[in-house]
Amino acid sequence: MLKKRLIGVVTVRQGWAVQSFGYRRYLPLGKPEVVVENLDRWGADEILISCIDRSETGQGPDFKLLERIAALGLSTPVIYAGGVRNGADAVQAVNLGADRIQVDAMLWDLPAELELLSRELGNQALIAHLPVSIRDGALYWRNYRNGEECLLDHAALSRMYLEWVSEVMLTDWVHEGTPGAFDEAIPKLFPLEEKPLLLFGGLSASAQLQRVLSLNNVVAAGVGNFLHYKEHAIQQIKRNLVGVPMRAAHYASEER
Amino acid sequence: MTRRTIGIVDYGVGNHASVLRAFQSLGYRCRVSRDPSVLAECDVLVLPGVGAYPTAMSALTACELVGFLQERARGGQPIIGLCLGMQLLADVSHEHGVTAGLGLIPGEVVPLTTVPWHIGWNTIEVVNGDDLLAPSDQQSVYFNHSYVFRAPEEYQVCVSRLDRSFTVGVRRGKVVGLQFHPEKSQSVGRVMLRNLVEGLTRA
Amino acid sequence: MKYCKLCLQPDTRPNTYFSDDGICPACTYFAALKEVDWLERVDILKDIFAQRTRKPNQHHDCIIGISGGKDSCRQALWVRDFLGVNPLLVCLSYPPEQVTQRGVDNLSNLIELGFDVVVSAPAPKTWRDLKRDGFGEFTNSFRSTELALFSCVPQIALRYNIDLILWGENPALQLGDMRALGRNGYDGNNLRYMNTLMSGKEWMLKRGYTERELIAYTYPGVEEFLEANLNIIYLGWFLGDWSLVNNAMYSCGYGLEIRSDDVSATGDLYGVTALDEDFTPINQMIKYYKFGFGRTTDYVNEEIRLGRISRSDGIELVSKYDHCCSSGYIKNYCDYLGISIEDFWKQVHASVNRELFTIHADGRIERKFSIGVGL
Amino acid sequence: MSPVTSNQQPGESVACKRCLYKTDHPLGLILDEEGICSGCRIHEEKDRLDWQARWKKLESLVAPYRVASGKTYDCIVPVTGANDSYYIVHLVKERLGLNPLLVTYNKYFNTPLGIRNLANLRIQFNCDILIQNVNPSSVKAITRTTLREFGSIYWPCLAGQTVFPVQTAVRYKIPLIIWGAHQGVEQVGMYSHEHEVEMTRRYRKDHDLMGREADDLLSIFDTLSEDDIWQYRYPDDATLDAVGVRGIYLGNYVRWDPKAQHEAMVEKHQYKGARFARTFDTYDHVDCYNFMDLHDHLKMLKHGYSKVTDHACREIRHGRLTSAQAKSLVQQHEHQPLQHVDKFCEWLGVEQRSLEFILNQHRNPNIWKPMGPGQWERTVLPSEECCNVATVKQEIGFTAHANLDNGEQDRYIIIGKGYPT
Repeated sequence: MLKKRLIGVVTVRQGWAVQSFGYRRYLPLGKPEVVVENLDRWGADEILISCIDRSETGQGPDFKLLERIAALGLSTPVIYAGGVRNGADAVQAVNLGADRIQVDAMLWDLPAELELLSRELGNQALIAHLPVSIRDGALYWRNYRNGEECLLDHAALSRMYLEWVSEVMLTDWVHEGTPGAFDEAIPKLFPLEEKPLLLFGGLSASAQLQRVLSLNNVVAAGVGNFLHYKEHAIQQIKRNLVGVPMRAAHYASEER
Repeated sequence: MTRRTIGIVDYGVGNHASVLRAFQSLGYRCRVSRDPSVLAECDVLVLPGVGAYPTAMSALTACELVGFLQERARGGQPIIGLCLGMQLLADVSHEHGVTAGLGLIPGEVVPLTTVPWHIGWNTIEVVNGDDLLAPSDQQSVYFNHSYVFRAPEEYQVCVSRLDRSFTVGVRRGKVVGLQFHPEKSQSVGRVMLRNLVEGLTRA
Repeated sequence: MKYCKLCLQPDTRPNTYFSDDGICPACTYFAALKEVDWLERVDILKDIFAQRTRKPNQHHDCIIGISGGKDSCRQALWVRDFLGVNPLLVCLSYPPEQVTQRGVDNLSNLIELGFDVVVSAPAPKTWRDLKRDGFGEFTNSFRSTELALFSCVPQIALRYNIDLILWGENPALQLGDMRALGRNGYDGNNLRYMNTLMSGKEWMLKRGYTERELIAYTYPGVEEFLEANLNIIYLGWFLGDWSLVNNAMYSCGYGLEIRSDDVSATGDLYGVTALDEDFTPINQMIKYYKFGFGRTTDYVNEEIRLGRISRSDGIELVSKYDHCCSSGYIKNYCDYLGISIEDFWKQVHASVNRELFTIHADGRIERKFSIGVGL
Repeated sequence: MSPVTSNQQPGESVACKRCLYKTDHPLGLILDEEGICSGCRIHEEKDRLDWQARWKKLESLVAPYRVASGKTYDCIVPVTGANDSYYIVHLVKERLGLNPLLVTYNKYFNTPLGIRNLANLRIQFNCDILIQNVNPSSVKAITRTTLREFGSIYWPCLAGQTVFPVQTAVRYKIPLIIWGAHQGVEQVGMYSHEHEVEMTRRYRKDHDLMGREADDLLSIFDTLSEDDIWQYRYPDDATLDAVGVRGIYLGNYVRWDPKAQHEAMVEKHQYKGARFARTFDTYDHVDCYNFMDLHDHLKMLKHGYSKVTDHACREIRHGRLTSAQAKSLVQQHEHQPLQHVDKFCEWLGVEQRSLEFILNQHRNPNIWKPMGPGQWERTVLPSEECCNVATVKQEIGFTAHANLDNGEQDRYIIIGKGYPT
């Protein structure tokens, strides 16, 4: 049967893999390709490489990083996010080894482009990313570049051409980096019931992950900072995720 | 020790990088090419593929590879189609209108019925007792597609299941098609690719 | 007390049984060596290694227990450069207070000859306390340290997942400790029954040491050996020219540094044994007062068997040096154990074999037996 | 914590306003909006966290690892003849009451003082120790490759000392490894103390080993073989999981202050420090002829700063140096001439000018401008500082008790006696 997915999220800033806290404070981690290679060995179901400063600086996707990662010959599906402005960017990122593309800034700047991306890559390859927070019981969508927020109702959603994407990632940006702080009301408040959701931001403990992954419209959960505090962090989470259909923890044994 | 050579068909669409690295990490010599003479010398041909069916078929035609691939298949050359590459083996596809495929394995490509796409890790069940895929029965592999290859029962080698089962693996002689991404299915995928190449190239 | 007819080995060594015609086991063994087809024996060893397959990510083919002295240097070089296998050398090193500069230099020399070496060194204070208690109880401060020495190699072999240990000489054959005799000449698995190991660590536990202090003094059980299919093989059985002097000559050619004192200080004829510490002369002297033979006898016996000196010349050397041990070494030994010279001699006198020696009022110990003749 | 960070362009290196580090620090450094770096911010936790409570946490963490039967050791403690080893064993044995197996990887660049300190450590704390000596031909073969490929003479030392304890944990089935402070936390505030980060293979490859594990050194163009590097391979995940290996850092549970700790160990357990030409710190690296010499020079070539800057930043953060005093100490020490290159050349079997040729291929172009054959100049010259270095050193009070050669012959020691003194 189809499994729920545990995604290893690698936040990249100025070429460095970093820990991110509430979209505003960062701590240095290391080289993205070494972090990604490690998540591949740990058996993450997918790896999301999220370059958070590409759109702000208008540099487009970090193709060099994708090339360095492809050269590692890893065999875990990779989602690339960061600076994808148009169809050409998306196709080139896929050619360089990304399996799926996630967009955020494009939803504000050029949402119609999603139709072209879908025609090129198929909407199963596309994910929309919405940083959200809850105020007075409602979801607010944040433009991380300028801090602007708008109510995430059907009107706002209709302007995003989400019919061309297969999945939506909701990030509880306020609680990002705070262990166990993800606001579990977020997936329940999202207006499009049947859109498969990926959740991120403050998800750390297995019990909490188990609860959100048991919601039927939630297909994946992303973990970022908390994967870097212990060895075999992915496997430890999987081991404790009882009752969730997920690939079992895998401990590689290199028979040389 | 002569290492097997894998010819990855380059028709300008799809993720060569990952497929190339996967076979290289298994120790195989690889060629990424659209030149029939180069591809003809390879032990196994691989059709990668991410993206839209019509774009892929027009690219194959433009590179004059359609006839070449059909002739090689008739001649018994092992061919492995991955994801979109599998669908290209079919007679026809209904993605974005109707497009003729390579016709190497009977069947047509149609959209998934009950759900719009099949994304993520799912178990496969090997059917018709296929010897090469048997060791991978009941293992989880990575899917990322919204169309499916509906093939006659005798050409199905493995199926997967959402609310009901559908074909995710076809084979006719030495031509094999897999709907999922073994190059992105970690150790399970590596074992499967090795079994396929070794099995298909055994005399 | 009787002497072997051929050499100067008295029958007082534990677990030693002379033949009916009065020949010691070592001479009997040595005599039998003449007919040995050494090439055939080496082939046995080559086959043993040929059948071995390396475990994944394990590039060592066997373990050799070493101290950095004459035997280890020779064995390591022969195993690597003649047999062409890659040994891991394992060394139990004395604590900083006891090891000599020569000892650490010889170990460094062995490493520089290109060997992988794991050095295990037990906790210095526990080591010294056990030596003091061993001296107090058995007039033998080496009982604990020998147990650590013999335990260290199989302990590491089991943990490093290497199932073949190469050891120097078979104490049963070359030194006559019969109970260590294995199934065939080179099988070492009965090593555990050797006199030194028989006492185990029970006496230490009885004196109040706890298990956690005695990890380094725990010889692995038979079950551990069997479960890991761990085997011990004596290289001495394969090396036809194995001898104290020969091994020293091989190793000196590769940089071995030998003792700078002379036989009158240690009873060590050529100064090629006990290179890594200076308490052995004391232990050999005490062995002489307990069993009537010391370090000089060991040398002389070999020289006699090899026909390099006559039995009568041997008698002169033994009577002149077998009891020798410089007062300076005794002083260092007492300082190390934290006992006075008087306590030292009181303890030694209590262990002197009164059948073999008389102790005069002034403390002088005089031999009752005559070397080579006995009582 | 203060709000969003300042927005400097990638590649351009900006200095922290409090300490001397810049954003091109090899471990990564991030400045906040007030221009204060992540290292200084995390250091503030040392004066904010409740260290009594954190010590209790440590006690409960190690409790399940105590071996009641005493049949094996409670934990593994990596040690050397310097680098906080005394204080670590003091905490593990004297304060936590654990029965550790000490382990050390022989770096072969040992000073007599380092040999003495390690021998004295074993006596003072009465611990068993296991010492790994990899055959020197493999070590030199690796050193030639790492020196050529990425300008490091220290890769084997770093790889050996970070993997031998883990291999020993697996072989001896002793799951708990106890390290001192986490270098990433101490230097650049990579983690908060409250993250209680543990040992990972990823951190080792990424930072300790400059992105290259043992197998990454092999190439079909080089003669380095698997037989040379296999002893530096990390145990695989299945083995680590089967034994339950886990490495913790005391620095997450104890307010880490190397200078104070060393002074306590000098007083209580006769640790000995020594003077260095290239730093004012007399404690951290007395066990190695190269760390504060040729290795430090390479650090300057590749990263544009040397170890004295690490020591200076540490002392600024502990409030024992002002920024100006720190800068003047750095300027006085960082370009002092090397004193032990001849030993390294003899050890590796290379000529000095030939070695310099290799080193110069690894100068960081962002930092060193070629001025002609064999001449380079730093692109960014630090501003001149005017503090009186002598008085500063007098005040901060790092003491030395012996020379590196400890009165013996001045040479690398492979295995030493180290007693008495």
